[in-house]
Amino acid sequence: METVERLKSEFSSSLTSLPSTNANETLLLLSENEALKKLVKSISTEFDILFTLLVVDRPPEAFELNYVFSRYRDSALLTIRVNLNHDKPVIDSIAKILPSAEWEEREAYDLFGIKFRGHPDLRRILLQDDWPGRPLRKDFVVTDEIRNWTGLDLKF
Amino acid sequence: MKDSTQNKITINIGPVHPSTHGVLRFIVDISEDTIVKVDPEIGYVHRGVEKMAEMKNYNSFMPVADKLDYIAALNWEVLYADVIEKALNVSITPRTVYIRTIMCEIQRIMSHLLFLAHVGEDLGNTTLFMWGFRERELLMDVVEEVSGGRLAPMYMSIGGVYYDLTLSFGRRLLEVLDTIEHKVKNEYKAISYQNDAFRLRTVGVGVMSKEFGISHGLTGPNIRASGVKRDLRKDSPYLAYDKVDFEVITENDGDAYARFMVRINEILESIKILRQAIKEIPSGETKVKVPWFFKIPPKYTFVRHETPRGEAAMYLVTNGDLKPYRLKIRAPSFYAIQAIKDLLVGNKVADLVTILGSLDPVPGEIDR
Amino acid sequence: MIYDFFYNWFNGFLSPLLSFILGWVAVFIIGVLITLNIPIILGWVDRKLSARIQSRYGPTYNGPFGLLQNIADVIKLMGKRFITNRNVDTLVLNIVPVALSLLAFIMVFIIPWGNPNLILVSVPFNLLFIYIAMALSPLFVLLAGWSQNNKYAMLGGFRGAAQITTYELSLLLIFVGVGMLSGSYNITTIVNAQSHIWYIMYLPIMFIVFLLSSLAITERAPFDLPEATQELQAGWKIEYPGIRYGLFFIAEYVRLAIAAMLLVYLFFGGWNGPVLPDYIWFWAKTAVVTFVLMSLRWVFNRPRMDQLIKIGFNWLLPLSVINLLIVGAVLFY
Amino acid sequence: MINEEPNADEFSYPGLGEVMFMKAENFINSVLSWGRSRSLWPLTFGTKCCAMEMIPFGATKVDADRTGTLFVGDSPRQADLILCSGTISKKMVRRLLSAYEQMASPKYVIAVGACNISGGLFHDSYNSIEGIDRIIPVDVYIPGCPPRPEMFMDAVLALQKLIRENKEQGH
Repeated sequence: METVERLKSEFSSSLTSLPSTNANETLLLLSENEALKKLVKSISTEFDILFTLLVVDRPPEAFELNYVFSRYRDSALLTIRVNLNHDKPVIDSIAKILPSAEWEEREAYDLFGIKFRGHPDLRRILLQDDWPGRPLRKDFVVTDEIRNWTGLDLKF
Repeated sequence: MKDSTQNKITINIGPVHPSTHGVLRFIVDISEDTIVKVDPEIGYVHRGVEKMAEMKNYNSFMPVADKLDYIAALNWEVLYADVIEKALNVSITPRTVYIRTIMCEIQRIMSHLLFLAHVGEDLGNTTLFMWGFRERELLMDVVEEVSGGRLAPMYMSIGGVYYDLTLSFGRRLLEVLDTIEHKVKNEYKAISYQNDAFRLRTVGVGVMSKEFGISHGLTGPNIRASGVKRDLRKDSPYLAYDKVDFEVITENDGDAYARFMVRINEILESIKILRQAIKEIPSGETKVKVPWFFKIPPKYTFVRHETPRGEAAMYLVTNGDLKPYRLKIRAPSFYAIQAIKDLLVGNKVADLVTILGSLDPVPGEIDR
Repeated sequence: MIYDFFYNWFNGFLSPLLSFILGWVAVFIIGVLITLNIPIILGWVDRKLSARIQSRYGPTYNGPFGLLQNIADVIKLMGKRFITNRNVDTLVLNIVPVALSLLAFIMVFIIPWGNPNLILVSVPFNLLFIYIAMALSPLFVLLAGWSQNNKYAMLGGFRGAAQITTYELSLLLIFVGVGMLSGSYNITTIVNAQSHIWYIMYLPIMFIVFLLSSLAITERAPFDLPEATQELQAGWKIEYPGIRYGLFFIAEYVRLAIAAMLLVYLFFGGWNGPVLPDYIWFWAKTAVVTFVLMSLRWVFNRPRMDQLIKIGFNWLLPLSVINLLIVGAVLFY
Repeated sequence: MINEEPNADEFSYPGLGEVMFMKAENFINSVLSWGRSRSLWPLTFGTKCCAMEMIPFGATKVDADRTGTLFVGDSPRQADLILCSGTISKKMVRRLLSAYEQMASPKYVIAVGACNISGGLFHDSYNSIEGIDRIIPVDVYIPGCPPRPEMFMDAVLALQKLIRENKEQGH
């Protein structure tokens, strides 16, 4: 695809192509996290929708963020993969560029604890504010204590 | 001019409210009956489905996938089965392909009928509500005849379907489709889309431009109502959609009425697909042997389908174990509710229910 | 007049003062019985009718054809615990349902029931009294909305007051038009004036206006915006549990019945009609009108608040004025 | 003597007035429980799949209105019965509790569906409550995942029977 060629020439040092197992998908690994915002800005004219944001927790090395972009013209997919430091998962927010990313990033913050710099409204989205822990992390084990916790102070 | 924020009232709608289509919550700031700010809050039926997928083996997750979107359960079953089959490199038999297509389309009609019913209820027209459910029951019976279940049928298995179609299925389905086509074209017309009181409430309400819909990631009937000709069944055909003849329904206005009309016409289009599929269904096996416990080698598998609410996708990450390493579920309603906070501003507070209903969200798949 | 009948009957064997008191007591008891029975009967009809339109059965388990259903509802509502929120104006909160059903009671008192003699207490200008009883209700709706300390209730109260006030204006103009034609504000005179030609021939537009206005004033769907379930839960009734909630049904259904009867009296010639006796004519007409008023609820969805007010002020009010002017001009020449 | 006379200090036969009072009380109680049982207005606390079967329960085919179960759809204040269905998540618990507390006594609870009774399919989830009877008292349980609309009817009739026989006083 010409977009991929253009991106590769633009971000030559930090962008590498990976083989993808899915049809129509182009998989690119971005090694320089700071360049994400610029990259998204440059592809947002071509790929107009952030289809989904897949976060994979791979302890102890990294959080693997897969930004899956799609477009309405055809069924082409473009996946940008970014690896984050597991101890300090911080990355730039792209919610200002693509409004559809806003809640996906809030969800990643809620369930994984990944912080997005410059996000307009970074709060928990699915769980309540006093919920203990980040449930989708691999080190989070569903114990009886968690299952019995109601967040209420009930006395019978 | 007076500052409009001075006489601002904050009202809380939901999570238990008759018109929120489940348990959504909106914290709405209104000023003189006009909405100035909306803060949707979701997560009231968050069950941690993605974590549960990591705790169960592949087959045991099927009933959970069934209950993600309880209005279009069969579509999600097909999607999940498809993801696992893609990852396993299992190809299903031609008869299964057709059975799944038929089931997906039946579910689409059921889902859209429920949508019509709910819009009727939101606008205070209880009769449309009851009628929508009356016609939905007919299809429920057909599904029940094949699968034994009504709402959450658990009909798809990995590698096929659990039971073959019954002998009377085709005849019975065609009868039901005739009834529904007649009712949608006549009775529903009188009470909803040709009714002046109905048009008064929906035409020009919640207008969503093409650009707005695209940038907010809306898919399915919601974006088709804004004039974007985008349907995964046509664009990247899966199942038997490349073998049947149908059209992608679009409307240009992008208001609540257009979204309603897209669904009405999609019901008729689905009836067309079903009639063809019933005629062309091949005979043969309905199952491919897949063991109950199996391992999938490390890979990323991405599959997306067109559910009644839009483009749903599952991203499966495996690591050679009996369980998925990570399963990401992309729910189309999630994006619709995300868009609503910009869409509602400037509308009247009474239009909140109209716009929300016309986007057809399901909390089950939003919260997962 | 039923009061006169009782007075004369008691006066036959009792002193005038005692028969005066007993006459009023008897009339009062009859009025209360009628007021309480209207919601029970009309509520049953409403539920059955809605069920048949929606291809259901409606109540069947309680009594024959579910006739005892609403009695069960009333018993249940009376047996509920009397709870009141903190931070509400308790006095106002409790006065409103009583006051609204009292207004309904007054209307029952002064309207003729299908015959000029079948009237509990005859009042010279009973049409105007009925108008006043209807016109007072937005005050109580507003009070109810304000007293509950609830935002839904307050919005519902504002909506209710605005809606009823808007449509009362057209209603008043209709009454004036009818009064001009017949030369009286007494329902008996109005009906007798229609013995040759019904007023719907003179006031066709006003009939439509009255139909819509009466729906709006009775706050029934499609004009049930103050209590729109899907928007405001129960609107200004939201914090009323138990029998206080039941009292609102009295107000609602009595006003519906009065509206249907007024439609018959003002536009369809009341008890006038050939061959058959007058009470058959009257009740047949009332049944048809009630049926129409009720079934409108199940066919149309509700408009928005601004649209409702717009309909009232931009269409119904000017149309009423035009019709009134035409009538005035015709009568003048 | 085998049958000893009861001591007058400890026991006395009720007087006529007392008997009349007790009879009247019984009569009023039976009328009240008849009314209560035949007019159960539910608060539809539906969160998930079961809610989608709760609506057909009120719609054309099963028609809850036959038994007087009128879906007024109003606020909890006017409801007598919570039809609590679906998974109750940890975020939802306090809403359930406050909805329950807003209802006027006597009030009844029907727990609908496996998730609601015991956690069901989602019992090992980190965010669901394993049974609402940990939070509020439940009168009738409807099993199933999801239950059929006819089962809702059965449950309402069972609750009506319990109320009429004074086995269930409400809360």
